[in-house]
Amino acid sequence: MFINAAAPRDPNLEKFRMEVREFCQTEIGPEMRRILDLGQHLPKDMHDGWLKALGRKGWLTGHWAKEHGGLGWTPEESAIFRDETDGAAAPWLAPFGVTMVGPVIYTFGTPEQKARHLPGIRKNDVWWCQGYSEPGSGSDLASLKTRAVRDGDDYVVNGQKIWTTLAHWADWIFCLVRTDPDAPKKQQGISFLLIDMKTPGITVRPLITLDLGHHLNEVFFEDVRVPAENLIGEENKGWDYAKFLLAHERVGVAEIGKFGRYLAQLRKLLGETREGGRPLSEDPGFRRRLAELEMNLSTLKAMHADALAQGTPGLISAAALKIRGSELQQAILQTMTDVLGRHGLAYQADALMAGWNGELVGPEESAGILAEHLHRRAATIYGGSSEIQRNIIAKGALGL
Amino acid sequence: MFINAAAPRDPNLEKFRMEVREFCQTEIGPEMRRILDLGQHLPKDMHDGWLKALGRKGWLTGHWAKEHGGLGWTPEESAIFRDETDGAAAPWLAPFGVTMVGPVIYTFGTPEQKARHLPGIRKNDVWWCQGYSEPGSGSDLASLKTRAVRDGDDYVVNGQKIWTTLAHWADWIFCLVRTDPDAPKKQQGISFLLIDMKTPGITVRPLITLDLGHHLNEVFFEDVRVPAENLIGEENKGWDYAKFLLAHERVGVAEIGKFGRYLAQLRKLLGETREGGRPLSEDPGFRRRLAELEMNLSTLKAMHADALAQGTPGLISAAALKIRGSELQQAILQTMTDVLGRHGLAYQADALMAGWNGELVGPEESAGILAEHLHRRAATIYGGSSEIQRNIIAKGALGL
Amino acid sequence: MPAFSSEERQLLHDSATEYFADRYGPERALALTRDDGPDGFGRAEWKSYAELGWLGLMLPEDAGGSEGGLTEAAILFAAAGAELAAEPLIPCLVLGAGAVTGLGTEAQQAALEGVAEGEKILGFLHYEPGSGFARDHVETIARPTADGYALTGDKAFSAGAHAADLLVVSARIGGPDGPVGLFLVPGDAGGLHRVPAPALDGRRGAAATLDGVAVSADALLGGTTDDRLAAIDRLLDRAALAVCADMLGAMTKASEITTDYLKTREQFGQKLSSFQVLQHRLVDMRICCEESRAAIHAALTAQDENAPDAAIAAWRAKAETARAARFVGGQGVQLHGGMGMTDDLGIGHYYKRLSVNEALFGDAAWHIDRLAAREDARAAQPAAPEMAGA
Amino acid sequence: MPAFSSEERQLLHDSATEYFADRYGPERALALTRDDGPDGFGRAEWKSYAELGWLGLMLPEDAGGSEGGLTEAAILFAAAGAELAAEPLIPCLVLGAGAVTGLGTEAQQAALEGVAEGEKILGFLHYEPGSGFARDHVETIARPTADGYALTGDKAFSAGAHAADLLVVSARIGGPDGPVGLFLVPGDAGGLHRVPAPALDGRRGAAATLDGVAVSADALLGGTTDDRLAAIDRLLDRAALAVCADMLGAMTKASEITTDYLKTREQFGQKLSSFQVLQHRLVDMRICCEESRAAIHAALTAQDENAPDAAIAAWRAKAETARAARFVGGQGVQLHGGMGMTDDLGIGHYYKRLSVNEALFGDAAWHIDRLAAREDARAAQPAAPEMAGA
Repeated sequence: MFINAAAPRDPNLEKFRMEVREFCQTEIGPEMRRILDLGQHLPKDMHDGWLKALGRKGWLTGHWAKEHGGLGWTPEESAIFRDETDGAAAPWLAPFGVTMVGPVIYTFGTPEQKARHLPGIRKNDVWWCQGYSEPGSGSDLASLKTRAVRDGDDYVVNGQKIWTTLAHWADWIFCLVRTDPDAPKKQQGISFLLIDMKTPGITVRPLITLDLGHHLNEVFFEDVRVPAENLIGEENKGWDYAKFLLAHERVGVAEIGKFGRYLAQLRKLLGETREGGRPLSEDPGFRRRLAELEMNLSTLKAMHADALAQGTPGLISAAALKIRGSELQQAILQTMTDVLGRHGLAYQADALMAGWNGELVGPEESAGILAEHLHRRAATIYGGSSEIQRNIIAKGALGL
Repeated sequence: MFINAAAPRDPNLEKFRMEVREFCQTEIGPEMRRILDLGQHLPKDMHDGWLKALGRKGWLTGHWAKEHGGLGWTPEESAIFRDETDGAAAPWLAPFGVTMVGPVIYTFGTPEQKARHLPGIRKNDVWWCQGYSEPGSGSDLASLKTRAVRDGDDYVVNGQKIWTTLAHWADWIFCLVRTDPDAPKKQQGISFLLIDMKTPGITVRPLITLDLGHHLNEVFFEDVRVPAENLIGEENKGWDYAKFLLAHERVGVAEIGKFGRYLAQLRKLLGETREGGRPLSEDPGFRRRLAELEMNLSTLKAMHADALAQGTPGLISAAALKIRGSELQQAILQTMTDVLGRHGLAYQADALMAGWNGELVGPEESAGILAEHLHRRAATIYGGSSEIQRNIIAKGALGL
Repeated sequence: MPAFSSEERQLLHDSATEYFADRYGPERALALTRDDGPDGFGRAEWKSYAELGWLGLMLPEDAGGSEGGLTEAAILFAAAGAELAAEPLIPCLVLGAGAVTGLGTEAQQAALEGVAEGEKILGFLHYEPGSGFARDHVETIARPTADGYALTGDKAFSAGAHAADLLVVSARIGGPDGPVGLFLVPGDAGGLHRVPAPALDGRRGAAATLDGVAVSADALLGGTTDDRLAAIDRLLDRAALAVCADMLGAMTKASEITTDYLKTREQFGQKLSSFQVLQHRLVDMRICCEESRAAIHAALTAQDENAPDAAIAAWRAKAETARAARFVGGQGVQLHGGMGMTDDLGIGHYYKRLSVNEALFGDAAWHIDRLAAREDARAAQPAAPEMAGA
Repeated sequence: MPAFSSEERQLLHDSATEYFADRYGPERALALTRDDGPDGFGRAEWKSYAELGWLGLMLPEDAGGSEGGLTEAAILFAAAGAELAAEPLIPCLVLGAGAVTGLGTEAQQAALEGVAEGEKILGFLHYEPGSGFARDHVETIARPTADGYALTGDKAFSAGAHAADLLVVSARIGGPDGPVGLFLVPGDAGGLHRVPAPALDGRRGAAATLDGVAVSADALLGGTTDDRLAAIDRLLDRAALAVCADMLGAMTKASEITTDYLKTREQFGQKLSSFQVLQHRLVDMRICCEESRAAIHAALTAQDENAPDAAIAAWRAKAETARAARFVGGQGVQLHGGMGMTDDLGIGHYYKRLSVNEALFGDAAWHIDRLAAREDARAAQPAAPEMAGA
């Protein structure tokens, strides 16, 4: 259909929205609030405290079915939860446990695996990270080389992962490893392993990014012995589980709830930055850009709502949301950077350490905004680059 | 070098510029002036009269070497001539004789061919058209199928050409034809033939374009007998001559001199069109667009001047000029169209006939501008599309 | 509460799509718009629309209508746009009939008689040579006379106005500073001079000169001397949104045509559709359609629910859709290569349709300026509450 | 008449390119900018520049210079930008020394002593926290005292200011409505408080507070109380153009690095450079470089010939180059994929250099606004003469 039929609105959802909003306001104390507002690096204990608070409410895994210990949220409820927590600039809902490995475990895991791992994910007692990418693989994930060789009751793992977000905090990692190097297709012969990060032979090396922050890591495996009971599903079928999981990631990546917050921050910055003595919020060019960014966000939200209304979003919707969402994210951050250009683009990365009290140059939000700008240059790269997304639509939806 | 060394300026050139400018002002009478200003279709006799006037001055082929009857202009002089005639919106300098087949004939032709054809080109006594493209060939020119079979002293030509500009006015056509269908590469086995349009078996069919104008044609050849003396150079070597000629076309296509005139027209239109009772020339958005278009034009001119200063422009320069020139041309015409949107975009194609005196809706230049807009959608397609130009740079200059 | 259920909307979409796909398309559009007659569209088609109940979609029950919302009408317009239908559906149904339905007294509702049946076509004359896209600039004067008004002024080119039996015309009541009213003016009124012309895409319309056109007192819609600028603004927002639906149909179709063309056309021994650059271009065209679809859907819902942000949603939809249309139309021609430049192929006609639609009732830049002007108002407010509410 | 012949320019380019390619590059830049010391650039490098005659390129002969134009300096800046040189060449040579050369009395030219030899670094403090990119907004006051002036006010972050031995500082003479003058202020003057910080790309600078900084009467450049806003505007235009040269070097190099990377990196069993979409992206990066090169060349020539449109040419060059830089820098990172995000690879440092350069002395949008403001003036004139002259 050219024109969508309108989805009816559920008034109960507004109540839930208010509940989440209030929770965010109450649970994020002033100290954490200030760190978040400045875009500083949040210490692990604070981040953990927040996630555990969500875990106690059951909200961390609200989108899980009740049989797995979730609350069985509808897609709309999940969206509201994301929207509100993002909009409150709440700490990042690290997806590795709750939307990645958790669903894989409850879908494909053994009863023992479920019993062992799901409670820790629901309560955030265990931090997870994702071991997919490798130095040579880039967008071609299936070309991964990390080897796992069966030896008695163990797999012996050798190889290297890269771009491993939060590996330096993680207790466990879920990995794609090659168990059959002779399989006829590279997508075959891959297995899905859960690995305790404390296992001997694992080395985590920080990977510093453009913003000079430490979010990512390289993870090296040298004769790491992993009990075979940590294999998910069948050996050599790991690619199927990975595909299941990638589909999950693609919709989540848009982070739309954050964008409204960015725009509020931009508006504030425009009001507080002067050009020729007048606030930039009076500048016609910036007003027009702000109006366009708001328009783009409103369209993105409409696309998102329409995609949710479809149940499982189609291939085009998911890819289009990823492409446009990441573009918009970068456009807003670029606009903020253009405002900060008025202050000479000083970048005091030290100011991102909570409690820093050096002498500031420019607005106090500068460092946080510029760090986010640099960090989100990756938004059009990670989770399937914009180019890969277009390939996906071309092949999958247009039959090219 | 990152920064070009400045080319010295020749003060004599300004004298020549003034001479051309004055000539245009004198020779273009009020009746022709009005037709040109309105963008109406110029009748053939007027067009011919102008070209003959240039021919008498020797200017039509001023860029030819003196040995071929030209004036031996430098590239700078040629550019000034183009610039001034384009800037005066003088009638189109149809390139088919003077910059296409003429140079091919004086470079590769026999003494008899030169004696027979060059004078008519220099004086515009003979109108030429170009028979290259075919219905199935598109950007892949070398895939042409029109056959020429040697039969005694003649070639017998069968096939079809398309996009043949001015074929309905032309006395002669120069054609690429396939003389050896069994050649190992499609670029081989092609020959370059000169054909008298009055030869029996030739049919010209108008090809109406989006602007509803008749500029283009299809030309059908049915057992057309062409004397073998009209073959240029060697049989089966036509592709070499075509490549020689294509290099010529690519630089000429930018028509930069015209763009300044467009911008003056846009400025006039903005001054005369009101929104909310105020002239659009006061609108900040249009002022900014105008400033950007002028900036782009100034950059394009600088690129052009730098390319000329190099002597033969490099591959990148030529392709970049074509890409950016055609983009800018479309951008200016689109901006004018956006102004005309204020008048409801009425399009009275009949008003393009010189002498039309129906009742006008909207500004009198509307039809001319909109026709040009539609017509120049082809600017990014003809002479090697923007996509093809990028392929050329990728392969030829970046080694990809 | 929509008058139509989702299922009814689906049925409407299906029947409209089927009708236009079977009985319309670029060739039919060309035949109609280039016809020497005065209409430039299909009277027979118009009759069919009536028979199918489409002309009454948004009309009140009393006028033989089914009281649908703009969403229902948009479903029809999108299907019509997809096949380049040349009939003046939007000027008649959204503007002309919309004005009467919304502002007319009970007695004036009689003007709607015959619309649903296809016997009467309404038109709308508001923009003027000096107005540009501005909606509050009216120089036409309605001078009070003994038994009504005499209208004098110039109206700019307006799609469908050439064929309207009854025109809704804006004019300032009394003099240059008077309130703006909307008047019912018969197409054959004395002193009304229409100059018909085709638009860039061939659809016809007319500019008009009114030279003391006499109308009776009850020709003034609503029968009062209230200023109608706000109502006109709302009507034009609805018309702009209706045009978005037409564009959505046209650009979706243009994308499909182009995709299909590249799948069949070969160059350098390969299908054009195998070139990655062209594939991604097609993808971007498709994404543009999806974005527009979402923005239009949101704006239609806001309109039909009478939401407080309905106007802003319409502006955004028009700006997004007009931009998308520029890209899709332009690339449609570009990817067809030389063939795209010919009058014979459909794609060029989609390009022209989209170009006209872009401009109708305000283009993208103009709508963004409106949104930015709203920023002006917000900029005056302190930023902090925004933060908290975001 | 340029002081340097084309051959001399070529030699300058060759030696500068060779120097920076051999002895600089991202790694060296990183080592210098992240050094714990107060400089964040290379004192040894600065000494080499002096030895190679580069610091005196634009200086008068009396100051040991070779009296070259901005074009010669730009050749140097481009080579320096290509290898991410961290030294404050532009603030020192174009702004600091440029101000003294252009405005200083014969006696004040003594301030240039030691610059060519690399013994003295000049800085420039003009922008303020309330000025943004506007060049005429000065709140700093130079209050006349018995034997000179006392300067009080805040200056915004300025590249190179942290290490300047002598600063050229703008202030209003007498009071808030006084004319703007430029003052020579020693880096160690009492009451001058500098807050050093790195810019986004690591190059350092400082914001400053002046709290009654006492200078003698002859610290006022030119020794008069003339308003220097126009002169400052010209200086900043030249600095903006100098930054364009730096950007041109950096973006040309960023394009090359990216092209080379795609030629080696494989994915899906193919070299990345074989994907048409990526090929065209590289081509567009290259075209951006060519466009900038042409615009910069035209502006430099206009500057060195003192052409009437020299200012406009500089604005255009900055706007075009800043836009090009945004595209080239952004795509450079994008095409490197995840690798482009790492601090280890060079491309990210080019991205950051280009981002800072974009903003320096006014970004693209700000310069286009200046050009549009010029349109305002033109719009007031009748259009017809334009037509004839076009």
